[in-house]
Amino acid sequence: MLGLNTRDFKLFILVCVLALAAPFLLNPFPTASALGESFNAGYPALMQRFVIFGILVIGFNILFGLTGFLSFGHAAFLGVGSFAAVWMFKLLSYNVVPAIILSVIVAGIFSVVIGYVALRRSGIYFSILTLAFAQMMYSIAFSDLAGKMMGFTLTNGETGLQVYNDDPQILMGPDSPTTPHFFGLEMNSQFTWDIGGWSFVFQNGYYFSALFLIAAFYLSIRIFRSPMGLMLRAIKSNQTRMSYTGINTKPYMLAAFVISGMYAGLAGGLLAAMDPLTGAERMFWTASGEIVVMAILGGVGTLIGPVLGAGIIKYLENIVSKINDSILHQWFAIMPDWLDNVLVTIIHPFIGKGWHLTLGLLFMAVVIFLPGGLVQGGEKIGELFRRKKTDDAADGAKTPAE
Amino acid sequence: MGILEVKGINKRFGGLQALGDVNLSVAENTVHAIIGPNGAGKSTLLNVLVGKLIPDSGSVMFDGQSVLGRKPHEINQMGISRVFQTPEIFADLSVFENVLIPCFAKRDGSYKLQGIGAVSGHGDVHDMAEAILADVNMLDKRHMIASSLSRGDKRRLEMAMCLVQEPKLLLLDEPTAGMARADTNNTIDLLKEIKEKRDITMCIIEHDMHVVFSLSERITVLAQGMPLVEDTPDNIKGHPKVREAYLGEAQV
Amino acid sequence: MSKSNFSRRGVLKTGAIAGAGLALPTYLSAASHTGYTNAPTGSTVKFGFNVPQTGPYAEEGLDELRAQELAVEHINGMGDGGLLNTFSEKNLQGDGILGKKVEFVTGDTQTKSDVARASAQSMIQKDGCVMINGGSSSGVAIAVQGLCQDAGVIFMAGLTHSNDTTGKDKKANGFRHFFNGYMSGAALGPVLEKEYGNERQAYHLTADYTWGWTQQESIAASTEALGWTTTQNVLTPVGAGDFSSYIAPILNSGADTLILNHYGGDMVNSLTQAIQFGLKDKQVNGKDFTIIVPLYSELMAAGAGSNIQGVFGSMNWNWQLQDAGTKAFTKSFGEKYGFPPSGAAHTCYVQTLLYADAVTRAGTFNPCGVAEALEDFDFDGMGNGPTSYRGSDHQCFKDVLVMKGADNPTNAFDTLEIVEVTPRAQVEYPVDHPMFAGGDLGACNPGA
Amino acid sequence: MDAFILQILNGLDKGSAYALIALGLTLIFGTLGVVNFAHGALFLIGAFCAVTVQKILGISFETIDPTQTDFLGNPLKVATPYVEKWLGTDMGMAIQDWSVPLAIIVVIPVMFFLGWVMERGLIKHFYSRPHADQILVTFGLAIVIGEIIKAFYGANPIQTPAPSTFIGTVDVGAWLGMDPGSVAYPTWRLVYFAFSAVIIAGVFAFLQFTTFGMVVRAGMADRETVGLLGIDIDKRFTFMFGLAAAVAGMAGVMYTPILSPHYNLGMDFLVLSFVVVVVGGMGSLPGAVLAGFMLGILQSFASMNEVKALIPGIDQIIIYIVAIVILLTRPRGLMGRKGVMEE
Repeated sequence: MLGLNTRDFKLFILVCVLALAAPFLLNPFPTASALGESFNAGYPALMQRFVIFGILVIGFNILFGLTGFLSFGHAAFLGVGSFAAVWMFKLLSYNVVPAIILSVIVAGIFSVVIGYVALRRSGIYFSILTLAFAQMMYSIAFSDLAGKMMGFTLTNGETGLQVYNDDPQILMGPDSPTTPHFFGLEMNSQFTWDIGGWSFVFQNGYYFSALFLIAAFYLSIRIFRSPMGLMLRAIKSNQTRMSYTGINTKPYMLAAFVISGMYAGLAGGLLAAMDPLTGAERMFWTASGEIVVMAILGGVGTLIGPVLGAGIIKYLENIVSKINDSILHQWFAIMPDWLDNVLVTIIHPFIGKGWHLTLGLLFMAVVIFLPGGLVQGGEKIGELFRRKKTDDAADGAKTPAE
Repeated sequence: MGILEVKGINKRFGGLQALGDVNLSVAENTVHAIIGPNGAGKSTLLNVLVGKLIPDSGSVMFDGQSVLGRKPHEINQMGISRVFQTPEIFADLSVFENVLIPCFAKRDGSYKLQGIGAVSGHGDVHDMAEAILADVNMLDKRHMIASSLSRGDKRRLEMAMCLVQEPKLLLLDEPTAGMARADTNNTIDLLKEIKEKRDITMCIIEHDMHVVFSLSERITVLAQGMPLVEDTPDNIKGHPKVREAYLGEAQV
Repeated sequence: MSKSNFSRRGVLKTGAIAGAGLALPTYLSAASHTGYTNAPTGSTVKFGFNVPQTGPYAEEGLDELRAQELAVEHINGMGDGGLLNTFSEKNLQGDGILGKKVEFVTGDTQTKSDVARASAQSMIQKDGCVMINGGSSSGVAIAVQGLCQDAGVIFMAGLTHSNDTTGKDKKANGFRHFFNGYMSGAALGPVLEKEYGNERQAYHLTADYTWGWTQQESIAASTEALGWTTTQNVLTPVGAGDFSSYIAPILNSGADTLILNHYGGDMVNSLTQAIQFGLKDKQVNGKDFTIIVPLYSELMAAGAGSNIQGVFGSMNWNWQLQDAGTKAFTKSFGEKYGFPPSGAAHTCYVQTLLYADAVTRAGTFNPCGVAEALEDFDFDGMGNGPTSYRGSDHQCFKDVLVMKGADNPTNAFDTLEIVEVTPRAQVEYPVDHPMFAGGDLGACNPGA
Repeated sequence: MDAFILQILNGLDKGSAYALIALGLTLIFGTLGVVNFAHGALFLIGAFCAVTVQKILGISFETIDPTQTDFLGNPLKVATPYVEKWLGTDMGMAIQDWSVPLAIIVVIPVMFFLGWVMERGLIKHFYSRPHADQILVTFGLAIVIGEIIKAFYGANPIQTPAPSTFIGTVDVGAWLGMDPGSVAYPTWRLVYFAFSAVIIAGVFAFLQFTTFGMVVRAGMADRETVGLLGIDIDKRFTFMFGLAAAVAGMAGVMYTPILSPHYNLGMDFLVLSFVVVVVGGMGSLPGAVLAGFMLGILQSFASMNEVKALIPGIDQIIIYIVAIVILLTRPRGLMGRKGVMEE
């Protein structure tokens, strides 16, 4: 169906369901309960980030997962995408369509140039080249060096670029919305459904991004299964044989790099469309590192892994970092005082301001024990169950990594 | 005029003369062996032929066109395929996918950024790949991951990947290195079969004289980067210079 | 390792508040037609304390958090009441705000705009906060201020010193209690003139981002007005670590004064390194070489150690002031945490109280009502002397402190000494001052 | 002229810091074939060894002085370090003053031990894994180490001054026969430079002239062959890891008076040290040293006002420009070997 085989189709449907039903799935606990206050993640801003970073990492996975080329500067494309989108808001109007189109195009142009140069080297030399380009772009944006050279504000430095009331906005009519919108459909307007102790929020912006995620995911399956996907995996497997098979690997690599850069640009454009402000820090090397971490955590080279990885990191960043000691004390309030204090003391370093520690440990554990990421972990658990059920160990050949 | 004409090739690595004034002419549709003791420059010569190394001087003409200065993939597209000493295959991919790639290369040239159509949508390529797998009796292993194949099967897979491109010239770098006698004989049979079935020129580098004499129609002997003799197998067998070069190396 | 010594009583109280929250869900969204975002319907109201808990300003952020927790305690009637006792307005009775107990959520900005906005969004969308308070960088403050404007909640800016926050990036829903670069310049000017005369050659090292630029502009303007010459302004990358290659050229540049427009770790490093290069012991143009750090903070002073001795700078507030408000706050904070509060802590504490007071005066949590109550609001007793929030740009006007690194500090907390309390009149500026030009406050946005 | 000499000095000084960090990194890569993203964290641990020594020497007991009051008006508690009580005030203060050099003695065994633990406990299991995995697991380790340090010492930079003997400047200009005072350079930075030079020379001499070093070098070139000779190369490589950790740690200790250490220091140096190593050529010791000095000097010159006037902001991006240019013109860095880290 849709040109996918059954297995891929199932996966695609799963992602569609996850994306569309996220407001329910991410709000499992009643809103006002202690668990709900701590662990519910179904509010628009975070759901948007889940899908937008999902798109970003899906794109990154097309490069790293298929070809094995580890780009340490991918956040730069996210950044230029955002800057392009905000400039569209400033110059034209708050309509997101030109903004997103331009962000993809600009990220594409940057990735053609950087990819063309960086792909002349491989291995760690490629990684360092991408890192160097990205850090350069970060510095230029952070101190607005390009703007200074040209005599106007291009990135607005560390403060970040945002829309001011006196910006041209030439397509802006008198009744045009003053927040990002899709032909009048405002991104930040929402509908809340209160039922029982739950309240579910359905926001235009989230669903707009979710549709992009679904499209991006579909496209990524098609690329994985296409002859080009095959070629890219072959490049990862054996470059020597590739060239002695008469195949010029450069165009394939560049195509993968540019596609993945454009995915990042799309993600950047969407970020700006959800929240019309952008800054240079989006391009800092640690942001690129975070993309790598997301991909690895979920499972590199798998289809669904990137979405999972992005979700987990964003969840940790936004949920675990907000848990503080008084919340812990509430949880353990039924326990004796001493036990309460002991437990809180033990957990304390890993929550709130210590969420980086949790992330670091989780990440190490995944790299050490599950090189295939959480997807591999899921497969292992799934296998265990299947064994128990059917006791049919002789499964024969495993299907190749997807 | 042979299909491959090598004239006056020189290659130095620092102070070492790896190839000195090498001439070689391989006639179309023959099997030509290049032999010589270790360090004779056989591998260097092969690397020059496939574009991995650029010689300091000399010319390499294939099918009337110069090979020099072209990238390996361009040389392959001219019709030269190479089999390596340790099989170079796509270890992470399935056997079938391994064969698909040269099929695409054959059909689409150096590169063609395909749309997002599924691989299975390309029926012609599919059939081509299935046919060659059937040819080398590996159809039943099509779903296996290449790295899990036996050494012999890896060799056959690599051979299949080269043959499916229907090269005019097949370069074989010690195709039986490290093989047991039985496997070696199988390989000889396989190569003979290939030769019988299609119009193909082969150029073999080989240590195993049993293989060389079973297959080749002409032999070039290299020693210390210089071409020593070129002749038919029968004449090479008793040649005193060859004996001298191989002293202690191998029984001739 | 921070210890967690939570008393049973405290837990029960919080538990009770949480229990009260259960009865009536406070989670409301913009679409609920209450007239404004997150209108509290239950017996509680939620504040969002958005401070850096990781990254370079984490310590500052944690101090802000302490102060904010203290403010909530005081508003809810726990503790000794702190500044509520000295505040010139007496609307807050220690029973919460408009009869609602105050709860709060905390978030980590990491001193990154994106993260700060994500955290603020979560506070607004998930936790239902009506007000966001805190922060430790101008870039972040401007980013979050814009967000709060769009979302329809009040933003109290925390530590932000850039002119832009209430200049070209000012927003109707945002207020700033902290002073700014212009005020630092205006306050330092006369003191510098008195100490160092009218003929100085000043060499600026400036952090290459928005805050650095505006502070440098402000300081250069005010020192040039004294007759000083600005010989050179060198922009340095943020987080450079080793500033030696920027400091070395100063030695023979003919300058006799170094002005470090750096903050946080950059300031600690550049000051330490400048002193290692022997700048302080130098004689140039027949004068002793001088270093000036226009913006001081306690944590920077602690990081720079003895290097700050004799170095002039400015501050928004310091615990060593002798007015009743300062004393009350220092006592209240000091007894709870065991050390005196930082200026950042004071700002965040005062902002929380001022917001609470504005709500009671307005009789509503509606940001438009609150903003109106805060605009052109005059008050006293909060440690800064008579203070006013200007309605036209939402900048707070009050006395500014000129500080000097103490020559003989007796303990870890009095490494800075107050040289002069610059009266408010001297640091005031018209709303259309060129350094603050280009912005548009806009109209207040209640959200829904 | 004096400005020029000052920038050369700065460049050498910066370069020696870069070279010293990069040296350990490339040593680990060259011997063990492991890309260690936690190397910056080793530098960080070293720096915090100095902080810890300073803290330990400052452990105090409190006496109440009723004549003074603290900020709350209560009687002041006066803290006196135990070393001052036990060894007398002068001696005690002198020891505290020398805490950074003392930390060097502490840091060597500590770092050797930590390096040994890290290699045996974690890195060992990653020899056969892809380089990407090595990068990732050590990156995770770097995060964890940084966070642990933050949990103990907070996020604020901690002042760790050099001994008072080394505070102040040396008149380098006078040595060169220029006007006195025209080129004054901080004493501690000269100490740091000399220290780096000694350590770098020591490592080279160790590898060049000892049997142990020869075996290691042989192992770097061809691990299997050396293994076949019946030499337990693994043990030696573990030792090399400890050595690299100790070098990083000593670099960290000596750097603390120049840069007040904070928990993120490791990450700040990580990118830079990788650029240095890659520009020098992965696994090449002389390459790392050469690249370190080259980048240090170039960065110093790029920071000069005259240069910045021509190209604003060049000082912020020079390192990356150099890295890109070098990698494009010399595919394997300045002195890299072929086939290393290119898969």
